Amino acid sequence: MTKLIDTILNRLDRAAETGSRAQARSHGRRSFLARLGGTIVGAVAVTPILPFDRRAHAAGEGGDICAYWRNCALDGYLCEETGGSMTSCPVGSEASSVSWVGTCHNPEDERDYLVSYNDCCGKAMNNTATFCFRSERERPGYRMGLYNDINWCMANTDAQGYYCTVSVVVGQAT
Amino acid sequence: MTKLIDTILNRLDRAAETGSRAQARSHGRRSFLARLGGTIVGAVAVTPILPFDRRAHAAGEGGDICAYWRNCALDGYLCEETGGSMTSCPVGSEASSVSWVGTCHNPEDERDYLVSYNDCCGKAMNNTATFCFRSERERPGYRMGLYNDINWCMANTDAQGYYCTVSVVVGQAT
Amino acid sequence: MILRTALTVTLSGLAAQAMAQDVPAPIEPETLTVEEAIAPGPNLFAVDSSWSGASNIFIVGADDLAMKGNVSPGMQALMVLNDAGDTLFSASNYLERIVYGTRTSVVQEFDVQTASVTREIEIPAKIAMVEVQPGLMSLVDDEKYLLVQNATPATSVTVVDLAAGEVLAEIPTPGCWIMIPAVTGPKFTTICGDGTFASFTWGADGSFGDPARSEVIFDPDGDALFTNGARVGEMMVFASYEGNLFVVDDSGDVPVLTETIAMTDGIDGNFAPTGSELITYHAGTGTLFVLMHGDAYDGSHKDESTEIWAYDFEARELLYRSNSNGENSLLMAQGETPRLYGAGGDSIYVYDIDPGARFAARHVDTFEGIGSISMMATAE
Amino acid sequence: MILRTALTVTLSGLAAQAMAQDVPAPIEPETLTVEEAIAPGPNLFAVDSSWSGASNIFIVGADDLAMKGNVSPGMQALMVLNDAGDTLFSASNYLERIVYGTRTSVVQEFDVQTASVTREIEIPAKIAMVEVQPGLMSLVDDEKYLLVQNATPATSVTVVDLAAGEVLAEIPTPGCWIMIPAVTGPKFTTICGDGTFASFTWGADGSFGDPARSEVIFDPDGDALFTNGARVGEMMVFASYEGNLFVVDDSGDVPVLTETIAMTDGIDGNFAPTGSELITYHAGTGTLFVLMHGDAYDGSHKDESTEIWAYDFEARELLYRSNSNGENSLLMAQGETPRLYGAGGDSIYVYDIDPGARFAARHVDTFEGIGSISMMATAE
Repeated sequence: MTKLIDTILNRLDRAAETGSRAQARSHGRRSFLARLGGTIVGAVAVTPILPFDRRAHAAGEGGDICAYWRNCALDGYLCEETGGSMTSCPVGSEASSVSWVGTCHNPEDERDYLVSYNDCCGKAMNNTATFCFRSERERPGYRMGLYNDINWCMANTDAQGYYCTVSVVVGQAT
Repeated sequence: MTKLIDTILNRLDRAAETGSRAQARSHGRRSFLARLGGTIVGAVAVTPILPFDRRAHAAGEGGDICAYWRNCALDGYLCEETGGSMTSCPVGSEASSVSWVGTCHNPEDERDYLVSYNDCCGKAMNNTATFCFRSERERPGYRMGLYNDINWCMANTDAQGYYCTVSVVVGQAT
Repeated sequence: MILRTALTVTLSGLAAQAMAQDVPAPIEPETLTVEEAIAPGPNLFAVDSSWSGASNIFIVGADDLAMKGNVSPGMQALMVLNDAGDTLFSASNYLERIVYGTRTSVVQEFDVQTASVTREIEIPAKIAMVEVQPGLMSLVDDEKYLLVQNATPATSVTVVDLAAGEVLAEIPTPGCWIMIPAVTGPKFTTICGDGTFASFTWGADGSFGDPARSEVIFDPDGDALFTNGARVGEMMVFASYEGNLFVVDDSGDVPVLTETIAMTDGIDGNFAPTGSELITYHAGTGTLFVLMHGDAYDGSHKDESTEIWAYDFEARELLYRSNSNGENSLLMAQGETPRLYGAGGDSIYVYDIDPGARFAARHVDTFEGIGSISMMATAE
Repeated sequence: MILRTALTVTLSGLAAQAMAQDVPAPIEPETLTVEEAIAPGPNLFAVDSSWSGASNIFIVGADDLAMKGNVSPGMQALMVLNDAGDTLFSASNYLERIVYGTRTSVVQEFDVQTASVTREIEIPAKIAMVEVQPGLMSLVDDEKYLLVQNATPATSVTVVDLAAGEVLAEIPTPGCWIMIPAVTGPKFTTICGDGTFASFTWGADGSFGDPARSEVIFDPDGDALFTNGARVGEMMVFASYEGNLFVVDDSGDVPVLTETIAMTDGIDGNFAPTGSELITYHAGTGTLFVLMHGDAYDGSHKDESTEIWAYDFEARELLYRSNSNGENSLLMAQGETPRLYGAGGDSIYVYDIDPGARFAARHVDTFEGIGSISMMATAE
C-alpha cells in the first residue's frame, strides 16, 4: 500500500515537471549522437516521423513518445522508428548481448516493471528516428547494469556499432 | 581589349544574381558534407567564425567569404578557418598531391588567374569552417582537372580523408 | 512536506478504491527479437553518403515514405539496385584509421528483404571518391557484371564477375567518365573529355580491346554535357549546360549522336538544366522530366533547381513547367501513373504527375530531414 | 542583347581609361604549403565524439576561442592532456567496417604544436565505449603511465607504460568505475558499486595485488555520486545526486571519507547537481564551481544545468549562484583570475569569474556550433 501511495505521489510530483523535463532531457550523455537538424533531438522530436501504427502508445502522454512509461531510463534512438518495434531490433541488425535495466512505473496498471534496454547493433544510426533521453534510477558505471551512457553493443562479437535502442519488459519489479 | 570588355560585361551580368547565387550555391555536390546546423552551410555561413585577420579579403564583397574572387570554383571547407590559410593546409594535415583548377577573374587587377584547389587531407572535417560551393568553368569528370565533386585526397598514399580546401594562384590564365 | 502529508491522507482513500476495482493482469515478460524482413511493399532507396564515417542507405516505402530500415556501407558509398529490386550493391571505401591509413575498397551485396550484407567482394582501392551518381556503378549483361568507376585520378572501370564473386578486369578509360551500361551484352559506353563517346566490351575471360570511339558528339568547353542521362529505349538522352538534349544511340558498335534538341528555345528567363541526377524518363508515357533553373550563368549548373520541366520526347514538346523544391536529384518510378521523387537539401519530395494536365508535377509528400540524399533508386 | 551592345560601347571607353591608368603587377604564382605549428598561445581542447566515424578534438585559443586546428581519433574517443599541455593522448576504437567488424583499439599520442600523431599504441580492444569523461583516461606517476578504462561490460583498467610504448598490465576492477589518478606514485583509486572506494597500485614490472578498499563512503541507491570529481590538493571532491559534496582523501593506503558537505541546505527550489564534468576547482582562490538545476527529480541528474554555483571550499560557504547556459560540462582554467569554460548543446561558453563579486560568473564569449562537446581540457 505504501508503495502504491508513493507511486501516486510521485506521479503527482511529476505532473508539474513535464514541460521542463522534455526540454531538459535534450542533453543526454549519449545525446551528442543525435545530430538531426544540428540541434539535439530530445524527448520531443523536431520532426517526428513515426510509423502510423506506433503512435498509439504515445498518444496518452501528449504525443511525446519518449514520455511513454517504459522509456523511463531510455537513452538512445528508438528502434521502432527505423524498422524495428518497441521490443524488436530492426531487420539486419544484431541485438546487444548485454543491456542496462530500468525500473519503470506503468500508470495503466500501477505496477513497476523491470525494463531491459537493449541496443541494436551493427548499423549506422538513423538520424530520422526520435532520440529519447530519460534516466530514472540511472546510475554511473559503478552500477554498470543501470548505466545508460555506454554503448551496450560493446559485448557483441562482430557488431559493436550502436544503432538504436529497444525497451523490453523482463518482469515485475519486486 | 575584347577580353577585358567581356570581363567587365560578365561582372555586370552577375551583379543582379548575387542574392540568388548565394542561396543557390548551398547545394553543391560535395555540400552534403556540410552538416553544420543540420542545414547545408553554403556561401553564406550560418555562424561564420572567421579568424579576424582573414576577414580582409572578404570585406570587399559584402562579407561573403565564398564570393572572394579566387574561390570561383571552390567546393569545400575553407582551410583558412581551421588553422590553415588561403594557400596553406592546416598543421598536421597533408596537401593533396593532385588538384582541380579554376580560372578566376580578379577584379582588383582585371586579370584571369589559374587557381589550384588543393584539398588538405588526413583529418576529419571541421564543421565550424565555412563551406563554399562555386563552380565557374567547372566540368564533370571527363575533364577531371576541372571537376570539383571528387575528393582530391584520392591520390595521397596514407591520408585520403577529405579535410578542407585551399585556393592557390598558380599563374595567369592565357 | 505539509502538502505531501495532506495528499497522502487523501490518496490513501483513492488508492484503496483503485485496488478494489478490477486490476489488469501484469504484463508478461517480453522477448527481444530481431525483425526478419522489412515491411512489405515497393521500396525507395536513398543514399546519405559520409566522407568521415559510415554511409547510410535508407530504405523507405515508395508509396508512403515510411522508414523501413537502412544498410550502412563505408565512405563515399556508391549504389546500384538490381532490376528485381531485391538485391542492392554498394561500393565504398574504408581507411584503416577512418580518415587516414591504408584504404580497402569493397563491394557489399545486400539482401533487401533482410537488409543484410550477404557478401563482400574486395575490389581495387581505386573507387572514385565522389558523391554517388548512377553512372558510377552499374549492372550490365543481365546483371552478370557489376561495374565500378575508378579515379586515381586516372580513370578506369573495375568489372566484377558476380557469379564468380571476384574482379574480372580493370579497363582503363583515360579521359572518360561515367559508365552507361549497354541494354544487352557485356558493354558500357563512357563520355570523354574530347567530346566523343567510347564503348568498351570485354570477354568472359576478362579480355578487352580498344574502345569503339564515336565522332565528336559535344563540345565540353562550349556546351558541356551533364553525365547522368536517361535511358530511352535504345537511346541515352543527356542534358547539356546550355539546355540542349543530346540523343545518343549506344546500341551499335560505335556510339552515334542521333539528334540534338534545343529544349529551352523560345523560353524567356535564361533557363538551363541544373543538378546531378537531373533528368529522368517515364517510359509508359514517353515523358522526360528535367531539373531546371532560371537566370543561368557560368557556374550555376549545380545550383538549386527552381522548376521541373515535363518534356514530350516523341513530340519534342515542352509540356509543363512545375515548381520544384530546390532538388538536384530526380527519380521516376515506372508505374502506370508517373510518380516522381526529388532529393534536395535534407529532404525527399514526392510529386504526382498528371498526364491529363500536361504532366504537371504536384508536390504530395515530403520526408523532411532524412539527410543529404545524393542519389535514389527504386525497382520498376 | 541590345542592352549588351549599348553597354559594350560605353564600356569600351571605360576600359580604355582603366588601361591608361596604373595597372598593378600580376599576382606571382603562389606555393602551397602546410602550416608547421598551430597558432601560439594557450589552448583549449574540446572533444566532439563520434560513434559512427572519426571523432574530432578541436584545438581553440583558450583566450579568444579562435579555431587553431583539430586532430581526429577514432570512435568513442577518450582524451587526456599532459601537464605541460604539449602532448595529447586519445584512446579510441576502429571497427573493420566502421559500424561492424573486428575492433582495434589504440592510444594515439598527438604533438599539440604540430597537431600530428606522433605514435600509436595498440591496447586491448576493451575500451569503455562511452562518452568521454576525465575519469576514463588518466596520466599518473609523473606521467609515466597512461590509464584507460575498459568495460566489456566487466570493468578493468589498461596500464600503458609510456616510456616503453606498450601495455604493462590490465588490472581488473570489478564493480568499480573511473580512475582517480594519485597525486604521486603508480596508483589510482576507483569508485565501486557497493559504496566503497578502492585504490590499486602496481609495480614497474606490471605486477599488482589486491586493492586497498575503503569503508562504505556513499549509498549508491540513496545518494549516488557523480563520478567526475575535482582534485583539491590531497583530496578529491565528488558531488552527489542529492547535492552533497563528498570529500575523499586518496593519499593514504586506503581511501578515507573526510567530510560530507550539504551544499544545498537552506536553498529553496529543490536544487541538485547535474551533468557529467559538473564540478571544477580553482586552486588559487579555493573555489569550487558546480553545475546545478532546480526542481530536481529522480532521473534529472543529467538534465541541462540552469545555474553555476560558486562554493568556497575552505569556508564551506555558497558564494554565488550564476545563471548557466545549459552546460553539462565545466572546466576551470587555473590562471590567477579564474576563467571558466562550459560546454553544452553545440556550443562552448566562457565565463569571467569575479573574485571581488563573490565569484559571480559573467558570460563573456561563445563558440556557437562547435559541435556536441562532451569534454574539455586545458593546461594550467
